[in-house]
Amino acid sequence: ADPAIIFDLGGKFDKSFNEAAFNGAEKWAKETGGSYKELEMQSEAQREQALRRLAESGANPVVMTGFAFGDVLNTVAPDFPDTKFAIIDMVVEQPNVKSVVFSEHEGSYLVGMMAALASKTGTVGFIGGMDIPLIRKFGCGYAQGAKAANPNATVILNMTGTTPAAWNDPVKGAELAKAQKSQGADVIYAAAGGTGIGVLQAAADEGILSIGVDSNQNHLHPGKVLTSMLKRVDVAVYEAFKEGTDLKPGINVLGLKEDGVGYALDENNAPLVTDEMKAAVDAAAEKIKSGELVVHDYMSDDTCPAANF
Amino acid sequence: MGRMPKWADAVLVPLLSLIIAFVISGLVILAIGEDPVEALKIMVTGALGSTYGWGYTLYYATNFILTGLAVAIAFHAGLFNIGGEGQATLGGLGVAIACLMLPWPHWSLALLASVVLSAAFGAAWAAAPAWLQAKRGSHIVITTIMFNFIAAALLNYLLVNVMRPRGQMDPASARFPAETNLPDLHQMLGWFGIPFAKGTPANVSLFVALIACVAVWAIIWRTRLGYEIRSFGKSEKAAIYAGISPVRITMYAMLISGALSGLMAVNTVQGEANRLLLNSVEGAGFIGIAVALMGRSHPVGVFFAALLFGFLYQGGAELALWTKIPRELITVIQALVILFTGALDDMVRAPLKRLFLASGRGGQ
Amino acid sequence: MDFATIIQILDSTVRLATPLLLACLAGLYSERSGVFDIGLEGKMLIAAFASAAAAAATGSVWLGLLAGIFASLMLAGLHGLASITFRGNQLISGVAINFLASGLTVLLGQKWFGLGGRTPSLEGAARFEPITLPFAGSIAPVPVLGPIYSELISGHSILVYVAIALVPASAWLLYRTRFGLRLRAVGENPAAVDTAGVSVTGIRYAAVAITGILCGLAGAYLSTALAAGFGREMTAGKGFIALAALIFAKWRPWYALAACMLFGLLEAVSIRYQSIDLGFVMIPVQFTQALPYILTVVILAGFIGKAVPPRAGGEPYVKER
Amino acid sequence: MGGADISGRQSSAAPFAIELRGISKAFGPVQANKDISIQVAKGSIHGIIGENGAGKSTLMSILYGFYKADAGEIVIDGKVTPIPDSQSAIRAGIGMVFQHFKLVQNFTVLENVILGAEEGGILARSLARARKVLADLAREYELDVDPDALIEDLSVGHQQRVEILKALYRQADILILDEPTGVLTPAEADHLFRILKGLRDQGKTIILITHKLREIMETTDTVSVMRRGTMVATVRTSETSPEELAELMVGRKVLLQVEKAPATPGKTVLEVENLRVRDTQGVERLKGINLTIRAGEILGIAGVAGNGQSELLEVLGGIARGTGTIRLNGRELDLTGRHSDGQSRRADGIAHVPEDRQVLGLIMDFTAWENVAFGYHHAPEYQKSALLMDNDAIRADCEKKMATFDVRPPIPTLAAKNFSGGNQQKIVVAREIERNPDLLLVGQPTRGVDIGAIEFIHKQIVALRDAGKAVLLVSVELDEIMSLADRIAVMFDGRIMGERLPDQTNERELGLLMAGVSGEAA
Ligand SMILES: Nc1ncnc2c1ncn2[C@@H]1O[C@H](COP(=O)(O)OP(=O)(O)OP(=O)(O)O)[C@@H](O)[C@H]1O
Ligand SMILES: Nc1ncnc2c1ncn2[C@@H]1O[C@H](COP(=O)(O)OP(=O)(O)OP(=O)(O)O)[C@@H](O)[C@H]1O
Ligand SMILES: [Mg+2]
Ligand SMILES: [Mg+2]
Repeated sequence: ADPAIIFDLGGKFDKSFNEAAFNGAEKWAKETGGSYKELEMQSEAQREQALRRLAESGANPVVMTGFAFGDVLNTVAPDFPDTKFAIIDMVVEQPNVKSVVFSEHEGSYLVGMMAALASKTGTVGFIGGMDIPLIRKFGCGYAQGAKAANPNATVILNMTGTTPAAWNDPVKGAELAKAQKSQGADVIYAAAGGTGIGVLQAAADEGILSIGVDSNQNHLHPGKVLTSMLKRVDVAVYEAFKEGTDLKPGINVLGLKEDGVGYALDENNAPLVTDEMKAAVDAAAEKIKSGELVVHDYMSDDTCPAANF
Repeated sequence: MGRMPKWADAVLVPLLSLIIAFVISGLVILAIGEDPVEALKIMVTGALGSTYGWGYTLYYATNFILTGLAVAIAFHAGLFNIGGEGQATLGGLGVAIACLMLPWPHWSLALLASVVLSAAFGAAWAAAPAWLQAKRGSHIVITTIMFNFIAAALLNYLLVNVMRPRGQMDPASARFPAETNLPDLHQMLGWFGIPFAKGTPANVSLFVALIACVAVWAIIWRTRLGYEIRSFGKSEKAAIYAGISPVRITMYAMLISGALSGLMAVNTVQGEANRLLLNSVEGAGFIGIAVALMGRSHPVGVFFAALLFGFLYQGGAELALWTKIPRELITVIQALVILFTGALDDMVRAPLKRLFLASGRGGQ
Repeated sequence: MDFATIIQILDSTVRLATPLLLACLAGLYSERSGVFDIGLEGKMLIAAFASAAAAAATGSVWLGLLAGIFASLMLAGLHGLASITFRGNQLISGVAINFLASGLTVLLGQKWFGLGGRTPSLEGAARFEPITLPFAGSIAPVPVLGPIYSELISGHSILVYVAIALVPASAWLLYRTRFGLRLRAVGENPAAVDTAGVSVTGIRYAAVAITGILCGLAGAYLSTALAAGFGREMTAGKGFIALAALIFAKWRPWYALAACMLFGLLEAVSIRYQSIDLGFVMIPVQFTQALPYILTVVILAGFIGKAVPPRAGGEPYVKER
Repeated sequence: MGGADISGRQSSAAPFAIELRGISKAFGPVQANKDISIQVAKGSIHGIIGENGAGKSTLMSILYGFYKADAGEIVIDGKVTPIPDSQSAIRAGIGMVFQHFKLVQNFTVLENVILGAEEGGILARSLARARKVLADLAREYELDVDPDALIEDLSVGHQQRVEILKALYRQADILILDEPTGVLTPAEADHLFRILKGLRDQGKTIILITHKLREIMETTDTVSVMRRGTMVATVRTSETSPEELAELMVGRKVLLQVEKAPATPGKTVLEVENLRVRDTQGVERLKGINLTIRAGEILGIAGVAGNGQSELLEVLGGIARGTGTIRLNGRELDLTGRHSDGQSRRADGIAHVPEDRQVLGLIMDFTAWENVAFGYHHAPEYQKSALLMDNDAIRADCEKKMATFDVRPPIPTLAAKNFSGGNQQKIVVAREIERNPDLLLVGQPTRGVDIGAIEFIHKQIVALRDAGKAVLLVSVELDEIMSLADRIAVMFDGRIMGERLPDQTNERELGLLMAGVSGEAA
């Protein structure tokens, strides 16, 4: 049976999360020559519909991106015991479901360090899409990293909006970036979907640095994006597709250790990342991998030691 | 007689307009390199070809009936309520409170409570713009738009900081107890031995919407309040002459309108999601404007317009599910349907009128 | 709040107010002629898309601008056709145009660029760059006036200056010219214009066309000056805010400037100050984000009297019923 | 048929200023004009009369290019001149003053005058020229208005002058006036006719539509009569009489004089003491009104429009608020509180035929039967239950009222806007009079209504009085007041200038009172 993937409401070309998933699926298709089925959500009520229809059509495994599927999957999965499901960003405890969650706080910690190290002003910024727990998790990790690299660092945390438009408002993203710059920030991390495009653009226009998210966004403005916090959704999807019907159920936490998150280094940002920075960040990464350093996960207790939400 | 018969105006004109809209939609599909006939087939079978499809079509239609009625009744009072989004958002809050507040023994009681609370919350959210319009002359179009944004912010705050169970990732409320889950059409029709697809979201709220249709019809055309609302909507000056208080009518019309918008949440929040999500309204408040306008603000018209939009929503979903056609095609089709049936209808009506007039003369 | 911060907030205000101002003036022409237009949002959106797409394809922002204006004009023409020629419901037509733009932009964008409705990022000549006014550099060190001139007044894209220049220009056109007289008359009492031997249809189409052009400017500004490319739904409700500003401004050009600046300022402030820590209580970000809207309502209720729209607004002109 | 060989003051050899040949026009199924032909001589005043809905306005709108005729041709000065739009009409030297003025309310007089006749793209020049021309015209024809005043601040009389000025500014040789005196005071009307005669004497041609036979007799040279879309006759004014014209118009004999028995007033029904009212701008419009009306009596309020009559009706009818005391049958009425609205007034036994039937008295989009319940929708006989109205009962009642009041067509489901002005008025009058109120307020009951309907409405008002009810009649038509009222009070500037008995006064005395010259001086 062909595998299938369902993208969340942002759409598969969101330049970050869903697009990473799409890239993973494409990579699998290219490598194996196989074909897969794909769907994009357009409304909340369709989640269940999409899941059921795909499962009924024989697709196996069915991969979905985004925590919002969790609830529905819980009710659908038992109805299709022979179908394997994989869900990204959420834990669903069912015998035929593989749950893939990322330790975004760890990746964000690393880019937070890098931001603080690259900053000349000692002020770094974070722009989230909407004030929801997942985004706070990003922001909290980032703030911890920045404070670790420079205890005196100031971290400005902003959210774009409260309506779904918040994920797709590059203009507001740009304006927020400019506002943060005027408050002294010279490195800004965007975790805001399509809004982030505007953040990166404004940072490039204003001559400050930005940090991309989910996919490697360094190429968007070569020499002006400090790095990107990689969340290997592509790998997760690729792996799930590759495992095929033999998909192993259970919870999969992908952190630094599992190479599930990380930071991007390529020819586009090589001139920006000094050896000292790289050394410091890599050292922290090692400590995290070894468990010597524990980055606080906002979602574990809804608090953040390094930032106020 | 050389006059266009009523049925032609009520049925023939919209039908022809609809056909034009679909033909142009077909051209758009051709233009993006897909097969329009195939697309139409998928839409029709997907939305109407099975009880499964109907289950979704009716689910969406339920939302649109309620928001359409909300806009319609405000229109009758000469008020343009663009605030359906916000009122439905607040209605969702009402539903969530109703369902989480008490351990309801049976869904019917829970339904009663959520109907009351969602309507009350929706009405409350409409009350402020209504009062400002009536007393301060603040333009209701602006204030209701503003209240949409404010509602979104309020809900965002409540879901993230107050109602979200600790440790849950979603900005959503806790799941409602199973006792509050509303029976869907599969269950309900099952009681009468009628088979209906399982797992579709259409639920008992559909009947709430139908009752609302009848109630709105009765209010507008059979009660004194409705008479006063219509009078006020046609002429404020004349209404005052007749002793109808503008403040009172503005308030009542908007309260009813807000309550109807709020009721929509029973369908989405309690009937479908079983918890309060950040964006459960999903633009239905705006679709309600189109539905009301297309339905000429008459409950029967609203019902059919809502059904049409339900069909477009579900058919479009199927299209996106099974073809490479982007989901935005549906938005374009909706736009064309609204345009041709709602704004360009005279393009069809005028020649038709002439035709009838000519045939009437010829026949004499 | 120090002086530099004030300048920065005002600078942000100007940027944020510009698309509102262009759209608001756009709406002003149409509505002054008696054609209500809730399709400003859609026209802006399609212009934003067309100008970004054309700029990406040709590398010239000016061609992009033309394309944006053209696309917006097409929708304006459609609105004119529905509400002037076919005497349709202007609200419905506006709603339909918003839907149409929202769907078409993504549909075409996906077909052409395959980026999910987004256009490629624009660079260099495909974007409007900020203009540095003469002496901006040399005046900058002068206290107070220096920053005001070099940071606040200088350094915006050409469209910002165009938008601001359009305010006096519109006021002049509206109140000092024959066209303006007829335009205002047709929105108040089309029968008066008709019986004076002037074509109501002609004037209304002209007004609607101006609306199209200005919405084109607004959209182009969004995607080629403020941002560097189009993203789906990138107007994010600005058309509706512009409409609110128009009502706020009582359909007058100078008031429109003030109203749009006010909305821009409210947004700039809410962007600048997100969560406010009052020590004993933390004002949540959602509150500051809702603040511009709350303040709008408060101002509307408290300070602005009843806004009387053009008397013939919203009604198609029919002489034979 | 029309088109008789009549040529007014000029010899029949000269070309006619206007000749219409075989004009037809249908609005959907309504045939408003059927094969109409008339000829109007240059330099004459030509009257057109006819019942409501006879097609007069339609015909003139065609001549002015506002409507397009289905068939027929227009000949101006002997040349066939197609007039597809108003622009062509203006070019052909035609000017029209519509029944409902075509003025932009929030523009100045100057702006209204130059609209459509501007010179060049910039206004300043046109305005300067117009100012000069207006000054000249004002001198020449006694047509002075403040060129910088806003139209909405002008009285209707002045607004009409603006309309005439508009036409003259465009150098019209032919001037059409559609019911110009419907809203004018007698003095204003006299003034208008002086102007019209002056214009005629300068060689201009004037077409005058009116329902008032007196005006026809006094002003016109020739007169055409229309009935149901056709032209039934054209006669020389000097060779006809009002009675003949009335009969031509309606197709039967019409009583032009009100027949009524002497009043037998009973106990006092309405007492008004020191009544004061301010408008929304805070200007005092009623400055201490005192009056009483007794049962079986009609009190007529005469006065130039805008001297507080409207406010008086509004306050009594529960539309406006005021201070002072109003007692109805000895009981004091609420003037400011919850019981000062129209509903309470109706419950108290006051019925109100408002001055403006189209704006206040009717909902034009409602059907006739819905309008029959308007204001009385709380009446017990219209209710089916505590919640629901009894629409069948209202419809039945409507049919009954339409029959008694001879409303045509007697179709309860027809929208109010589709009735002619006279029949609209009958619906309002039927609704209010049939309530059998203790006090009936009537404002301008016959404005724009044809003589057949006037006769009928007057009869109804007198009948109500004879049934022992009190009537407050406000009218700017002195004729109407003189013939209907049992007592006349004249209002000026928010005050009652004096009271007279109709048989002990005359138009001159009343006219002086109306102009604010107090009783003693007069
Ligand atoms: N715009 C219109 N659409 C449809 N029917 C119309 C229109 N104008 C007039 N009519 C109808 O045409 C007929 C003639 O109307 P018109 O206004 O010419 O009458 P009129 O003689 O001027 O009456 P009045 O004395 O009341 O002014 C009437 O039956 C009227 O209802
Ligand atoms: N059959 C019809 N269909 C649509 N509209 C109509 C019809 N008949 C009349 N009307 C409208 O109703 C109006 C009233 O008709 P009519 O011209 O007879 O009265 P009127 O004389 O203009 O009123 P007034 O008494 O104020 O002078 C007309 O101006 C016309 O616009
Ligand atoms: Mg007439
Ligand atoms: Mg008339």
